Formats: sequence, structure tokens, C-alpha cells
Amino acid sequence: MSMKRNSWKEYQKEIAEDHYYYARSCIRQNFFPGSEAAFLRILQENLSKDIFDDPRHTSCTGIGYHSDIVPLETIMTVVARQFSLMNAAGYENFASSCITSFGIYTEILETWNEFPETEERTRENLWKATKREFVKPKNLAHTSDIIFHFREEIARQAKYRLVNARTGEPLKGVEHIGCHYAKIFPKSGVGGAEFPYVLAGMIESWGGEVVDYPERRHCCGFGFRNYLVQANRGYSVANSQKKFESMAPYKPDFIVCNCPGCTMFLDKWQYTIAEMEGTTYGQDGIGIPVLTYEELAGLVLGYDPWDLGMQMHQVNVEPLLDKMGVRYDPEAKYLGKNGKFIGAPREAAVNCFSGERLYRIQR
Amino acid sequence: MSKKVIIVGGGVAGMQAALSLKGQGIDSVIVEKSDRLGGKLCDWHKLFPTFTPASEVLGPLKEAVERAGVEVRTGAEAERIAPDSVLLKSGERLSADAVVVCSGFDLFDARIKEEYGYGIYDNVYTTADIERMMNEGAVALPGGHAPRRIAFLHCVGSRDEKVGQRHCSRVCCITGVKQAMEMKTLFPQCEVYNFYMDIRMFGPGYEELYRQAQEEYNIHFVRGRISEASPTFDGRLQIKAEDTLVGRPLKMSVDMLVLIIGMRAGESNGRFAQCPGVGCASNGFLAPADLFSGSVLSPVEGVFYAGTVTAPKNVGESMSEGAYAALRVAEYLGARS
Amino acid sequence: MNFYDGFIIPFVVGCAVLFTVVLYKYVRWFVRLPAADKRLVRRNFFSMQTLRGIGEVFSECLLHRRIFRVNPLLGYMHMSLAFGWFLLIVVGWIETIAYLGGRLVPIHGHVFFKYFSTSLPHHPVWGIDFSSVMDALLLFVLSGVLLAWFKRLRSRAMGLRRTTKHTLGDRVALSALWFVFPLRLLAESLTSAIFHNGGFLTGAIGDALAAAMPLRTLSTLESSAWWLYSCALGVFFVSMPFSRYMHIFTEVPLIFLRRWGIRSGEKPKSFDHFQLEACSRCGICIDPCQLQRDAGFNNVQSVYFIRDRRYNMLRPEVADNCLMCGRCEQRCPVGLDLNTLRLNSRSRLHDTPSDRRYDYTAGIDRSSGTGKTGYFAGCMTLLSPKILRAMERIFNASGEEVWWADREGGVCCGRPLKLAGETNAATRMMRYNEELFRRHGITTLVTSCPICLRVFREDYRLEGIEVLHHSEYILRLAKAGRLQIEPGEELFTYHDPCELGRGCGIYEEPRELIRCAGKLVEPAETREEALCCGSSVANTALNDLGQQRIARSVGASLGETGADAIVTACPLCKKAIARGTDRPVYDLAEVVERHLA
Amino acid sequence: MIQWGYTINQPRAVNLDRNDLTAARRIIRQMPELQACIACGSCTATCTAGNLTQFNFRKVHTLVRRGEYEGAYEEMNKCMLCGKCRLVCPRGINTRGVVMLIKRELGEY
Repeated sequence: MSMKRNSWKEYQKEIAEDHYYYARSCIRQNFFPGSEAAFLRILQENLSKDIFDDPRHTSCTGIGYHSDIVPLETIMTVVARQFSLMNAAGYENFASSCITSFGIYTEILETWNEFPETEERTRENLWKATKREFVKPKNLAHTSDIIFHFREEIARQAKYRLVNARTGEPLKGVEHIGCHYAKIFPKSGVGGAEFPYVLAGMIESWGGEVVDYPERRHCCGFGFRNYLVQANRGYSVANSQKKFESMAPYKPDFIVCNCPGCTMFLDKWQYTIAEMEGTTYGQDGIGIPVLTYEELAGLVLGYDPWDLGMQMHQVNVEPLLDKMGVRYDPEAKYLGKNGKFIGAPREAAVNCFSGERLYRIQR
Repeated sequence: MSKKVIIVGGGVAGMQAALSLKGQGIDSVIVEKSDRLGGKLCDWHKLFPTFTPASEVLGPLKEAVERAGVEVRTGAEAERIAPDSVLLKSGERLSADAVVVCSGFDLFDARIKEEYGYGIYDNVYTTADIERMMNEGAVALPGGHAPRRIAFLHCVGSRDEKVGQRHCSRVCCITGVKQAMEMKTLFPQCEVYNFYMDIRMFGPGYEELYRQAQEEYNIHFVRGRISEASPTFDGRLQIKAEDTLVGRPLKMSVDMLVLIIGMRAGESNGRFAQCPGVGCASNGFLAPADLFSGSVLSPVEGVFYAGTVTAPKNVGESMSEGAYAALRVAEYLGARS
Repeated sequence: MNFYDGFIIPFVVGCAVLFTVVLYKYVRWFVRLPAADKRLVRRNFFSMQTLRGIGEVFSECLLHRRIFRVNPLLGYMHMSLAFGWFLLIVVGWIETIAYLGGRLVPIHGHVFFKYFSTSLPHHPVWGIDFSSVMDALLLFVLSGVLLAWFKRLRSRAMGLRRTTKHTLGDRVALSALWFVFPLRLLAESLTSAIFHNGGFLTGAIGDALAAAMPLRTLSTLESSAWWLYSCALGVFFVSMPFSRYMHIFTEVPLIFLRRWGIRSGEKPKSFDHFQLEACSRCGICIDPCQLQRDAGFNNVQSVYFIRDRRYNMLRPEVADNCLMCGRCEQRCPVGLDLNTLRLNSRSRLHDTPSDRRYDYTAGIDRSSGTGKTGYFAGCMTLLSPKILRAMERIFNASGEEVWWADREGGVCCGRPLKLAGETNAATRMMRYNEELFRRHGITTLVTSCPICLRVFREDYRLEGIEVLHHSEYILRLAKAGRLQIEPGEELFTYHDPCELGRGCGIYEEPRELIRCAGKLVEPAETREEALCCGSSVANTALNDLGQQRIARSVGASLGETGADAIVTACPLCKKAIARGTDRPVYDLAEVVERHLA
Repeated sequence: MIQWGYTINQPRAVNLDRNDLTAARRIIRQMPELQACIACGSCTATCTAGNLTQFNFRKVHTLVRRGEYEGAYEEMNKCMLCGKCRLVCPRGINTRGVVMLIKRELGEY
């Protein structure tokens, strides 16, 4: 890993110390609803930072853009509005929770940089639509950059570490980086595009061991159009499957992603593959838990897994919790904030030990 | 009063220029930044396409330079050049009647192509590493065992806009073929794959060697550039490419990945180009006065070029240019006196 | 008189094995003949063909007339052994009968007559000195044996550059054969040394021996010599049906079956056995083979191919490596259908059911033009646009309206596939083209490719359509006055394409046309003896280097004529020879076109 | 039973680790010149069969050399063995021999 750090040094990225304007992610807040709350809590409570969660900001419309529904001019105007809101709130450090959005922001900023006339047109459009003006952010970071930035502080406050509580061995983590994080502009990611360090750094700081497996760089398969069109989903799931097959020999204890889409697909496709083919990739014949980095940080800081929303995962996270020695109440998994039972999913092949499958696997 | 010529760089072109000048009764001083003559050829094992040991070319040349009594200043790096002087890094200024720039090229640093993992994974090598290992007499994997499968990747640092190297380095294709054959000879059971974008066999006997490599050495040539190398569970490397000739992605694991690194313009070219009139071509190599009759002339009278300082060349071409530059220097000096 | 002695056992056993095996083989092959072949036998058994067969057996099996044509010395060698031995047997029997009348004599009686007849008075019977006649015959045979030994040392003197490399079995049989007659001479001489019953040869040697050693030594030696003679015969007879010497008998039924009209076909059948085992491995096919003399292959010639096939060890490398030029077939003294045998071997190795193959040709018709005369360029002509253009000009000049079958690409004629052994699949392509020709209602089909020509003539069902090679067609136009060919001064030499010459028997028409346009000089090997260009589509095993070597040698031989240009009448030959010569190579059509008035 | 509406796509990559190269090696051993193919494509351009169907000789033998045998036999069966490809091949490869060889070695695929 030492050499990788050398390569990472060439991709130093400036990350603001404090005062962030928070832009939420459509997917993250829907599928991992505890994650963004946890992020805010970590920054505000554990790190004592100022972060503004603005109720007026909107989706960046990235999914629409990548599905050819939203034109470039429109999305630029939407992005300009977000910046304008940030200005209005008195912030200049923009923190995006979503990798797709992050990619959109970096791409648009770079476009404006290369083609100033585009920026001018966007200003006109924004003015026409909302009578607003905007100043570009001083610092743009993905929220995983921010967690990475404070990873040592989090390590200091850690209640649990990424080590096997029983054996003391480091847990093996697969880090998966969203494509739009640094593959568009290597300089926009911590560690560059080939050996991104943003998640690897977290895992290492918190006591775990990073797995470098052959398909590490491969896309999770979301690919927007691949997933959004039902007939194309076979391509989407095939990509995830390729990654799972490649990582399985290393026996990883968990997967951590910085892109909400990747987290969702690496989690849910494991369920799909297990149901369709009967294949699971984790230890003991079950799936590999997939976490957002907020959840990982939250666990390390000793947050309750059910407060982190980890009951919403398709692949059960209990094996990881047990390994880390996290104390949790199994009975409380499906209880809502008000203590009422919120309903439990049916057993799925991905969570069953091999040989005791509840379902007949269709081939 | 006898004229003095300063030759910047003591590689094959510089040495040949000095010898040819001597043959015409002109004294020269070779200014060499390293501590020995010979340039990059010192680190090379055998030369394409004949597998002639590099020492067989270099040895006689060095001896001749010594016999001819050419003044050689090693450990002296030129900082600036002018038609009438050369300023050394040390601050010393050497005056001259003419300057021949033979400062050669730099090898492309394969670390820049991060995706191939050079310097990150132990079993990624460059062609220069292979030559070094051949010279040391031991080509082996880190674990000491013989490779079962080797992949050579052509055009690393050549014809690649992403690393600012648009030009073709010319000699790497044949180097890749030569080394593939050498590896096959060392490890007959080993499968050797060469991944290429185009195969450019420009020299005499090169195409024949290419064919021999294919037909007699059973070296597999796959048209497609490797996109990335990643470690596998058993400590090998997985490489991915497209087999463009069948239009399908291809992947395989290998024990060794050899990056066939290209020639990039010498780092000193920029400094030399500060001499008024001297300039670099868009690829960073020094631009000669013209590409035909003036290939060894700079646009500035009194400054001459020879060898790879102007473009990628092979050993023979560099030496020919050394001799030709000497001829043009002699004409220049003769006309001035 | 008693005809028993211990030493006769090897001979008798040998004979028994020989006749049992030979009989078993013949009955088996005969029974397995296809019904159609059997019908031919029944129909032609009582015909002149049978009588002619007897004549042929005499002239070929005994006199070896065809080998005389290759080389008189070689012919004499074969004749002395075969005819000489035959006479020894016949005269031997006559001698036995002359001395003993109608008395029943065992099979070995005449063979060892000298030994057993010592008690009989030694004088001429019926006015014939049998001892001397038999001695003369033995001398005749021995002269052949001597030549055989000589041939081992200096085959070139007997017209053979190379001789056959023999198998172990052949070597055993051959050695036994070489010893049979010298041993007979020795044994008879020893007997006559004791009993003074020899002729001019054995008697003379016997007298010399009698003078040289005591009687006891003589009688010990005599007994040993007869034992050895019998053993040599026994060994030879046992090995005979399993070695090349099976041909001695097999050529006889082969001659009759062939006379009755049975031929090998594109699929293997029982008759092939008669052909395979009638091969004497004389090796005459080796020298004409260009793969041997130019490309350095020493194990693929017909003799080896037949040997390998006979012993079930035929590999595709051997079966496929043949140009099928027919040069060896032309020379084979046994007259074997070497190409057909090669073809049906390939068919057994490569042919596959072809239910759906070439279905993609259905409905394709890229032909153009209208006319009662159709022109089929063939794949190779399509790669030689000069020929195509020349043909077009010739058609225009003669005012012929032409239907162009495949100028825009068509379906291959099927012969290359057939030659490769894929006869079933080839048939599908043939049916396609037949249908195409019929659909366009042509009455004459012209092709400039002899490969296509041959398959059109041999395998296509084209009743009502006359198939012509362009050489025949152009000559016909010229003779009818529809083309004016102006004579020139250029000196041409002509290369006979295999498929056109040996294949279709067209030798004269191209030459006549060339003579219309210039002067013609013949190369050393020409017409039936013409060389192959080396690029024959029949060979799927020969690599490029081999093809080039043959082309260079053909080019050299054509160049030796001193001609200004080489003319051929096959697009493939044209391309092949052009690689092996620095002289211009033209197709016949190009030559005619250039001399059109 | 879940109606997925799709199935998992199989990877298209030629995987040289999984492909059984035994037959490919056998073919190359018998016809080493096949390795000298520089993929100029003139064989396919002139191909009689290739002008009537999708048959691509160059592609098929390249795939075979990579251990992708499936369908090679059927593809090669489209060849008419006319020999034009052999005449145009700049590397002098015995293309017809290659067709026969691949059919012989890969009949069972």
C-alpha cells in the first residue's frame, strides 16, 4: 500500500475545514435514510463543525440528465440555483452527498471554466427563471472527502474499530468508489482515479484492511439507462456480479461505498443474484454487508445500527456487527422511532446459510 | 589556431561525432552529465534486430574515443548552450567554435500511467528493467519462479495524448518483439502476449523478426491496448484489453507485465531552447532546421544536433547522424576561417 | 520315387499360409463389392474384355511392358523376375510330367525336382534337355536378382532418382526373395556335384564343387542348401500377402475387374482393396512428384499414401499433401487410379453430412446479361481481372451475347471442396450452379478456369448445355471467322494446366490459338508430362514456401525454352507461375485479345 | 416466483484464464504460420462465402486462437474452400489448410 500512497500524494485535494453547505442525495435519503442524518450528526456533534442543511435546495436532476430527459442547459441552471442558495445562506464550501451530483458539479464547473460563455448563458437563464445570481463555490467536496479529511479525529473518538473483536485481526473491507467521483477528473478525487484513497484511508485509519481485487475499478453497473430500462437490467446486474466474483476469494467482511447508487446496487443485486442463481459471495454462504461510509463512520463512533438505518439493507449487517463487537438489540431491528413494529421483510436467499435455504432457487 | 567543438552528451551520437570530427582534424570536448560515456546504451543488453550485445557496439566506440584522445568531461551537465559556448550547471562556461547537441532522450516514466501499476505491483516491469535484469543475468519473478505467462504492452508513453506524448517512439515496437523473443528463449514453456495498437516495423530486418516471433516463437500478438492491471488473489496480475480484431473484451492473468516504454524529449531540451533561435517541436524534441538536408542543423548557425535529441531514433541512425553532424560542423568551421 | 524330405516343410507351410490368406482376402473383397459392381462382373464376364484381360495379364504381370517404357533396364529387371519365375514354374511342371507322366506329384514336386529326381536317369526327355532349360531360366531370373541388387546401389542407372523406402515387412520379404534363386542355384549345383544330373550351369558348378571337396562335405552342404532354399521360399510366401509382394497376385484380378468396367469412386469401396494391394511399391511414382523434387516431401507420394492406407495408418498430413496433378498416375505401371484413391481417402477423413451447409446460397442470383452463351469466370478468374477483361473483349469482338454467371461474385463450382474430400457438401454447390445455369436457359457454358471445367464435365448434370473451356470456345470462334487473330513475332511457351491437360485431355486447342498469335516453343516436360504449377487447390497441406519452390522450378523449366512469354490457360496456374519467373505470364485469352484484329 | 423481466447477462470478455487453450495450441503447432496473421482482412474481403453471408474467416480463426471454439466449426463449414483467400494473403498463410484443420480439431464443439 505504501506505493499507492505515493501515487495518492500526487492527487492532493483541498478540502475545507469548516462551514459547509450540504446538498443531499436523492438516492441516499431514500434508500439509506439514516446515512445523511448520521453525517450531519457526526459533523455537528462529533466534529463540532458548521454544516447547513438547506430545505430549499433541490435534486441536481443528475438522473434525469443521464437519462437524456433533462437538457444540459437546464441542469446547469439548477446547479446555478443551488450555488445561489449557498451564497444566500452565507456559505462558500459546497458539500455534495451524492456522487452523481458531485460529478455533475465538477463537470459543470469545469465546463464553465473552459467555456465562459456557457457560464454567462447560465447566469442569464438563472436570472430569467428565478431572478437570482450566483457565485461559484470556493471549495467543492464530496461528503466522503469530508469524512476522509476528519478520519483521524473519528479514529480518536472511535468506540469500535474495524477489527475482529474476538481474534483482533483487522477486518477486510472492499472499497468501491463511484465512477463519477474521480474517473471524470482524476484531480477531483482523493488519490486520483486509479488508486482512490478516500475510502481506503477511512478503512485503514479505523483499523481495517483494504482488499485490492482485480475488478476494483469496475463500475457497480448502475449506469442509469442500464438500470432504468427493465430489459437492460441484466447488464447492470452482470457488472455487479463480475465484481462480486472477483472479490469473493479475498473473503471480505464488508463493502463500503461513497456513492449512494453503488451502495444500493451492490446491496440489492446480491439479493437478486442469490434469488436468481442461488449464488452468494460472503462468508458462510451469505451475502457481504454493504455500507455507506456514513454508516461505517457511525458504527465506528458507536452509533446504534438501527439509528443508522441499517435495517433497511437487503443484506443483513448483523454478521459485521458481531465481528466488530457492536452491541445492538436484535429485537429492535424493525421497530420504528416510535417503538412500533414497522414490518419485517421476508427471508431471502442472500441472508440464509447455505444448505438451509428457505426458498427453492430458480435456475 | 585550432578550432574547438563542444559536444553535449556522450552517447553513441556524441561519441561518433567526436570521432568523425577528429578524423577531420578538429578537436572536440564531450560534456557528459553522468560519470561514464555511452548514454542509455550502457544499460541495454542486446540490440534489435540482430541480438548483438550492446557492448559490442559500445566497447569499440569507447575505445576509439579514448585512442583518439578526445577530451571527455564526465559529471558535467550542460545548463545553457550558445553557438560560441556552453554553460555548465557548475557555472563554468566553456567557449567553443561550434556546439553539437547530442543530449538524447529520456525514458518515459511508466509510473505516470498509473493504471498499469508500475511501482505499485511487484510484477510490473518496463523494457528498461528487463534489459537490466538480462545484464544482471537473472530474469525472474519476485518469488524467484519462472513466469508462465508474460504480457508486453506496446506504446506506453507513446502516441498517448493523456500523458502529452503524441509522437511515436519508433523503436519500441521492435524492442517489444526482441524482448518477447528473449523471454520465450529464457522460458520456453511460457506464453508471451504482445498487446499493440499498431506494429511499426520500420527498419531493416525488423519485419522479418516480427514474423519470426509470430511463427517460430509462437508469440501472440493481440491488437488492443491494455486498459488496466490489477492484482489477483494468487499474486498475479489481471489485465484487461479489447481484442479489437474480434471486437470482444479480453482478460487474462499474467505473471509479468512488461511496459514497453517510449522515448520522451530530454528534460534538458527546454533549457537548451532558451538559446535564441533554438526551439522545440510540439513533442518537446529539438526542432532541426529542416527534416531533409538540414536534419542535423539547428536554426542557429554554430549549433548542431545529432541523435535522439531531435526525434526517436535507433542506434545506427544516431551514429550516422553523429558522423553527418561532424561533416556539417567541419564545413561550417571551414567556411568561417 | 518319394517326394518327402524334412526340408520341404517350410515351403509347404509357406504355400499353405499364402494361398489361405490370399483366398480369404479375395473372397472377402469380392463379396463386399457393391451390387452395381457385381452386376458389371456378371454382365461382362463372358465378353471380349475377359480375353483382352488375359492378354493384359500376360503383357503387364509377366512382361511388364509399361515399365519397359519408363526404363528398359528396369523393365528387364521386373520381367526377368516375374516372367522368369513364371517360366521356372511352368517348365518345372512340364519337366515333372515329362519324367513321371500322369503320376500325382505334390505341390513341391517340381520345386525340388532336382533333389528328388536323382534316382531317375539323367537324359533329355521328349528331346528336351530339361536340366539345361531350367538352368537357362534360372540364369534369366538370377540376372534380374543381380539387377535388383544393382538397383539398390545405383538406382539412377535404371531411371529412378529415388527408390521406395520400405517397411520392415517388405525388407524381410525382399531379403528372402533375393536369397531364393541364389540358394536354388547352390542347392541344385550341390546335388549335381553328387549325382551329376545338372545342366550347363548347375552341372558345371557342381563339377567344380565336386573337385574341390570330399563327398561327405558335399552331402552335408547339399542338405543344408536345400533346407535354406526351402526356408527362403517359405519366409517369402508367408510374408507375401502382408507385404508389397501381394501385388504379384492382386494385379491379376485387378486387371479383370477393371476390364469389366469397375472403377474406384469418390467414396471408398471394396474395389479399392484390389487397387491398393496391386501396388508393387516400385517407386516409379516418386520421381515425377514435384513435392518430392522441389518441396522436399519424402513421405507423401502415391506409393506411401497407398502403403499407409493399406495398413490403416493414413494421416491427413499425408492424404492432404498431394497436388493431384496426375503426373504419377500417368506413369503408374499398374495403372492405378491414384487420384481417385486419394480423393476417396480424403472423403473418408473429412467428409461430413451437409444437411444445412450452403443453405445461405438459396435464392442468390448475381448474374447479369442475357444470352444463350453463359460465361462462368470461377473464383480464380475473378481475382485475375485481366482475363475477365480479355474475355469481355473477345465476346464483344465476336458479337456474342453473353450471360455472365458470376462476374459480381457467385458460388464456387465445388471442385475445390470435392478435392478436399468434402464430396457431400460439394454436391450442394453443384446443384446450386446447375439450377442457376438452367434458370437462365443457356445452351453453351464457357469457363476460363480448368478446375471449373472439369467439375462441370465430370460431376454436373448439364444435359443440353455444352461445356467449353475458353480455349476451345475461342478457337471455335476463330475457325468460324468470328474472330480475327493477327499473327505476331513473339515467342511463347505454353504451360499445360493439370486439370485441362491430364484432367480434360485438352492439349491441342490452346496450342493452336497460340500459333495463331505467335510462335510456340515447348518446354522439356510438356503435354501428358507437363509440370504442375504447385498451387493446385487439391493440396490443402502444402505451405507457401513449398508452393513457391515448385513455382520457381516450373518457372525455370519454362524459362529454359527461351520464350519471351509464358502462356497458360488457367488463372491459378497464371498466378502461381508468375511468382516463379521473371517472364511475363499470360492467360490464353489475354494473348488472343492482344492480337485481335 | 418473482418475475424479474430480465436475466443476468453473461460476460462477453474472452477470458484466457478460463478458456481451454489445448486445441488452440494443437492447431498452432500444426500450422505455425497461422500466428503470422496480421489481420489485414484481405481474406475476408475476397471471400466468396463471405460475400454471401456473415462468414469472417479472419475473425473465426482469431477467436479460435484465443480458445473461443464455440460455433467455429459451423462457421468454417460456410467456407467453400475456393482458395481466393490463399491467393491474396500477404503472409502466405495456407488458409484452406486452416479451415480444414479447425474443422478437424474442433468438430466436437
